[in-house]
Amino acid sequence: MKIGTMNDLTRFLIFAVVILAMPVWLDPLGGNYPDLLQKFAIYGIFAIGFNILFGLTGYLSFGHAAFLGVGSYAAVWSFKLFTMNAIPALMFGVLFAGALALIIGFLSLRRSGIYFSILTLAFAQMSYNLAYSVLTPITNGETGLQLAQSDPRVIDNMFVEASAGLPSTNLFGLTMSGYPGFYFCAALLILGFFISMRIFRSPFGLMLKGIKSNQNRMMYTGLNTRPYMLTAFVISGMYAGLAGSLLAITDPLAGAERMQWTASGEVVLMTILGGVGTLVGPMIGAGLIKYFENIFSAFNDTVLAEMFSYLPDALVELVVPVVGLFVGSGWHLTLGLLFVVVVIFLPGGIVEGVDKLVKFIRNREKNVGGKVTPQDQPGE
Amino acid sequence: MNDLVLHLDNIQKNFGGLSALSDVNLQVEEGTTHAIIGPNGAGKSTLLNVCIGRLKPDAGHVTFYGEELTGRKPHEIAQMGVARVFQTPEIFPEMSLLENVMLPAFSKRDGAFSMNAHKLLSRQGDIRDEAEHILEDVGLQEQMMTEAGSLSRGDKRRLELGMCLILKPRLLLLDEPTAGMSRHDTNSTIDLLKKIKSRGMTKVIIEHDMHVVFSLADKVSVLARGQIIAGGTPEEVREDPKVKEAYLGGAH
Amino acid sequence: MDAVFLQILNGLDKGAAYALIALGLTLVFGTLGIVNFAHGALFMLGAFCAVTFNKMLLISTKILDPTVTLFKAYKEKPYLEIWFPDVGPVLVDYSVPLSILLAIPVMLLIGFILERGLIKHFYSRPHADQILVTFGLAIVIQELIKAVFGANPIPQGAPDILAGSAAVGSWIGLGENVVYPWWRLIYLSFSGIIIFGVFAFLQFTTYGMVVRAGMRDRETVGLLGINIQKRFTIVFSLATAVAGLAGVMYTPILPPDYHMGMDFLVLSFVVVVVGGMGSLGGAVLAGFLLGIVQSFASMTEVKAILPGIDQIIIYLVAVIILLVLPRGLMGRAGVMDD
Amino acid sequence: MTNENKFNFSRRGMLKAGAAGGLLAATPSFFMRDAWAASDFRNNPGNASEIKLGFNVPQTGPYSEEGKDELRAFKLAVKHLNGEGDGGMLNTFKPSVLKGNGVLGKKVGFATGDTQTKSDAARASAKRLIEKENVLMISGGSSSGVAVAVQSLCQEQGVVFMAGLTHSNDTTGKDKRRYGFRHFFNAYMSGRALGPVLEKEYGKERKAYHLTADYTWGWTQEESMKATTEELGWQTTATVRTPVGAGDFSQYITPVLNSGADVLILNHYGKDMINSLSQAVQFGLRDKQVNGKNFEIVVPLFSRLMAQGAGDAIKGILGTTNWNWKLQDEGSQAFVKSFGAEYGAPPSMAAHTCYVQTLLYANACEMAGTFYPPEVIKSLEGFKFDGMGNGATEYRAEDHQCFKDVLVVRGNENPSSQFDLLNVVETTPRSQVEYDWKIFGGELGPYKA
Repeated sequence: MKIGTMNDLTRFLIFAVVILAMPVWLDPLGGNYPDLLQKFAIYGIFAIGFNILFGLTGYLSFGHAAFLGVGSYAAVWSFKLFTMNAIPALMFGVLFAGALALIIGFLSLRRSGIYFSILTLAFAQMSYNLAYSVLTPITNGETGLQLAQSDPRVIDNMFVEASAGLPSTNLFGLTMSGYPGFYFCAALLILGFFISMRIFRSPFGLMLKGIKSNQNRMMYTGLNTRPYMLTAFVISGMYAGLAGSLLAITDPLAGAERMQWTASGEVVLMTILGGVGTLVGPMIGAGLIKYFENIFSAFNDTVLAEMFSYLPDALVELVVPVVGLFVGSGWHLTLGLLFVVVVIFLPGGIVEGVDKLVKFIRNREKNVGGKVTPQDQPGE
Repeated sequence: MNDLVLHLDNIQKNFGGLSALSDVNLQVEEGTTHAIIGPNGAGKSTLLNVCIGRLKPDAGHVTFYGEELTGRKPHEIAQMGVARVFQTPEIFPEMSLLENVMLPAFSKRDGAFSMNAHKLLSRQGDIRDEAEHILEDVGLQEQMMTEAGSLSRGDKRRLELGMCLILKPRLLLLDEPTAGMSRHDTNSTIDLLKKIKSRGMTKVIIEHDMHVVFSLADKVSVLARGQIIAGGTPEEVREDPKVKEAYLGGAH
Repeated sequence: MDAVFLQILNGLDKGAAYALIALGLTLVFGTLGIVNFAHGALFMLGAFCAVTFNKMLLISTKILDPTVTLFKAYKEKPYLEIWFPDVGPVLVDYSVPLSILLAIPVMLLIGFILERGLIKHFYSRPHADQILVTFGLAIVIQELIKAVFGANPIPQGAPDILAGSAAVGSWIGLGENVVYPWWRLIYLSFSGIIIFGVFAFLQFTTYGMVVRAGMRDRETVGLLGINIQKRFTIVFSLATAVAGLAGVMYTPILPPDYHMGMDFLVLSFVVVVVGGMGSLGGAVLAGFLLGIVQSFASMTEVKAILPGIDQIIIYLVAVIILLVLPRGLMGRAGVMDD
Repeated sequence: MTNENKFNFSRRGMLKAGAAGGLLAATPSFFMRDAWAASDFRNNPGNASEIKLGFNVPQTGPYSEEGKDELRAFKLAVKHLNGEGDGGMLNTFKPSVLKGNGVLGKKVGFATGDTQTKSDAARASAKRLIEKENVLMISGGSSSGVAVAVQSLCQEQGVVFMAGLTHSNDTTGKDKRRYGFRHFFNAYMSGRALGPVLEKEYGKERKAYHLTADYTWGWTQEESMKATTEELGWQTTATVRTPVGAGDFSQYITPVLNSGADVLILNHYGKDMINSLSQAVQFGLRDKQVNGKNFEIVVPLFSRLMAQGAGDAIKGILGTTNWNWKLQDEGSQAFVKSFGAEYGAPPSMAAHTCYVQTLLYANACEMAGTFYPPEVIKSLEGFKFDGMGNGATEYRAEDHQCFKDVLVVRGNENPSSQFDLLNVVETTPRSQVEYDWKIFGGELGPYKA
């Protein structure tokens, strides 16, 4: 079945099945453990939300990490003040991130292009720098906001007597670490994907695409672009807040570096790597980067030596240091090379690149006679 | 004067020290096709830009059905029912033709902003029918699913016209709708515009091609060096010695 | 008064660094339309030209420390100082300024290779692709440097006579506490010369004129039949060299490590955009402006009123400027604003 | 017991949810991993012949050299525990029940992770070690933020955390945890140890100006230094916070020139310290005379890698360190010997603390006769030992902080080799750096996670 013409329902079902079955198919790839699975789902949500803004309107925000961070802080505060239940934490995370997005978006969207990007970057960096230093009473600075034994947790304390240890986050009693946490994130990811798909397919999505394509025409067609963009910005900020609160739900700590520009840059890279404006691309990009970060960094010489133990010893001594350059402490190098290779060989990101490749091969098969279809000619 | 669609009242527009429009007065009546002709640099496009809110006049007023247009934002003016076909087609090149035409249809139905994210495009049957109908009107229904960016220049212009028509504007502004077209394409465009005219839509058209002007226009105004130097029916204008000097004769 | 004067000097010095990095970035950004996330890495490569040059001069014979038997501990004696006892130590002492001689050809070559081999294929690609490829490139460059030189900063000394401070205060009648490091004064002048040189190049040479025209309207210049491609290669190499030189001269102020480029990257983008896209003058102005503002915001007196203001001042000023002036200080319409 | 209460609570919830959702019911075994009975515990090796330890060190980012050295030490420790090599400190560590045949008869293996010196990344990497590699203990790291973050994770997960390089008072102060142990010294001890030396070298009449990295470690360092110096009779002219990673510190250094202060205390670490120190020297601070005295710079926390980065600027500067390879005691010599033979360079203080922590954990397991964390923790608490390079040392039971002598060092004016960067000026005895654990607050939490 051709990906491009796939029925949306089929696409959604395949997506849901693939996500829920991650523990199964990631097992041989060494990725089947709760934390990484959770991270896949969470950063998938982050990237899918980011794509609603960047992919549809073409507005490149370089400050989305601020919303991720605020989502986390709000969630941890909800644990500290009210209850360890995940639902209020989630709601607070989304709400606060949405409110911040409304403010930042309202100001930043007065500009477009690179000016917009730098405005969002500046807002996020301010949030990060303040969270790291002056706002320490709220954020606990470098260490990150954590739960404490002395937290009030008013709602929980009304029903259950406090235990000696720190309580864990839960969903009405179901502990949110480990696999249940993953399934919770996965369910929200699938929901997030569904909403994103509906937005892509809605008149609203069409308007956003129109903004990316030709703002002049939008204006002279009687459309007010600002509220559309602001809505898209807030929606994607809320996705980021959701992702942030899920980070806190699966692991109740909120660190300031979640708001740093590198974190904003990461989601930009995830989206571009997978394919800007494609539905599943950002998810793939997020998965790849998190996989590299967690799995490739874990290889050390001992592991490598074991992996290559089938080779003769002399060869092992040769191969291990060379491969070692690219894994373990060298995982950044592999990631950098991956970016370059993808962008060269799969322009438009992995999803679009693969799509184009498939089309290209099809066309070549079709056009053995050498006839070129009009679409193949360069457009410009 | 309800039948006065567009009224330009002593419009003045300067760029730096240069005066682009000075004391321009223009009245467009309902149901008519009003052509504005003039040599290059006469200020014709500036005039349209003032009408749609892209430029703000330095002095004077533009009213539309008696309502003030000056100072309004472009999207507000468009919502009031003024649509424009540009000299270089302003379309959505990455979208299919169908989407290009459906998008303005939503603007017409839902207004300048509508939070319609919960609806599905594929369920908007009425809008789609309407869009297909318009595409048929402009002769592009065959290519409905192709990307607009890959169209020929003439077809892009036609598409843009379709995008304006689906807005059912009370006033349609056309900036050289046939520039750069082959004779064949020009003729079919004239036919198309005649068809629209028969529906009673008011139009202001800027045109170089006199063949087009005389086949479409009810009224002609001649703009030269930022001023209206003559006006009237095509025949009157054709005979006007000032026009001959400034434009028809002088230019060649 | 003394304190204010010193902060102005600090601001100018910071500004010089920001402006110099932003200058190369805005050349590539404004002229070629490339969002170059590898620019910081090029700055870092320049710094490592100085490190390499220094290491080359310091190729040494190793005198083992006899008291340490568990592993090889040694003192180094550079061959240069053994073979040329007169000139050798002087060469080593002046290794940072001398390494400019190495940095210029090396950086031009790197610029040439990058442009021909990679960047030129991205002129007509979307910004997203440019970001991905240049970010990837930056990581690769960084990791290669880390593999060769390690992650720890490598100190580079200024020449001995310039290592201390100048008694600026006594020159102009301020207090004796008004001193400023010689090397920072040199950096400031050097930056001025480079900025002036780049402007002169663009203003007075035919290459420069074409480039300026290209910044306005690339298509037209292309239509004139001018080989714009060749000019672009030169612009990119020039930008690379400017970044590299900025890096070389900065080493005595900041011991270079593989990551220093990333630390400057975000800031240089902010500077370029606050200056306004496509405006060299704007970038330089913004660099100095932000440098000075940052210096003053760091003063204890200011921080007492607004705690933490020095943490965010650059971004705060950037936000205000961009909200008040739609295209930054001196930006032109139509360059990267859509 | 209140513990039981909590388990019942979540188990009841699990059953409910399991019955409700078919999807969830399909994978009940996964859930059970999170809960364990008293005899069972997180990553119980059971009958396996090998156990795994998790070494979570910065492999990328600014502290990756430190991380590399930590990893070297860990590998060496594992080797020695398994009876390979020359045994290193296994021969000098007393009282020790380690036999060089692994731990509790099981061979010791290890897995590694990259903290990136970010709390988030460090926790993610620690979770991988716990969830995927099934490690029994986690160690390493080179920043307090990371240590505190990973420590609290380990408490939740029921895995022992043997901190690497972390110097903030918080690690065993307000953020201490039952499952976390720190061998490294802290900011308070640095201050206490420096006090007498500062008095001897610079006298009682001094005015100090603090530049402090604007985050928790910096603040605790500043607080400790301020308390110490003010006790000596010094005045504090100003304490200025500087943003982390500022790079150029000139705007913070020039005010020092006019402040009338005659000592600059740099509460910076890593790259911040390298930059601020070398820039301060460039501004001629060390050549200055103020109030008729030589202007001095003090850097409370030193490491060899920082000394390398700062180059000549470090010469003559006073600071403290946890350990130095030039120490002549038997334990240090044994460690330097095997480390030097293995890697051709002396170990850093980060490497030392990581090596010692690994041996201490192994020994505690042997003593407890089980890997069951509460028992292991109990045998570590209050454990007194010697022969590990710092003289007689004690793991205080109340806050899991090691108490031992602290080294005051000075940047070597005339190094005899590339490793000879610091000279030990004084070994401040343990009694001088001890403090009441209550002053920093915090709570250890329960034995059973």
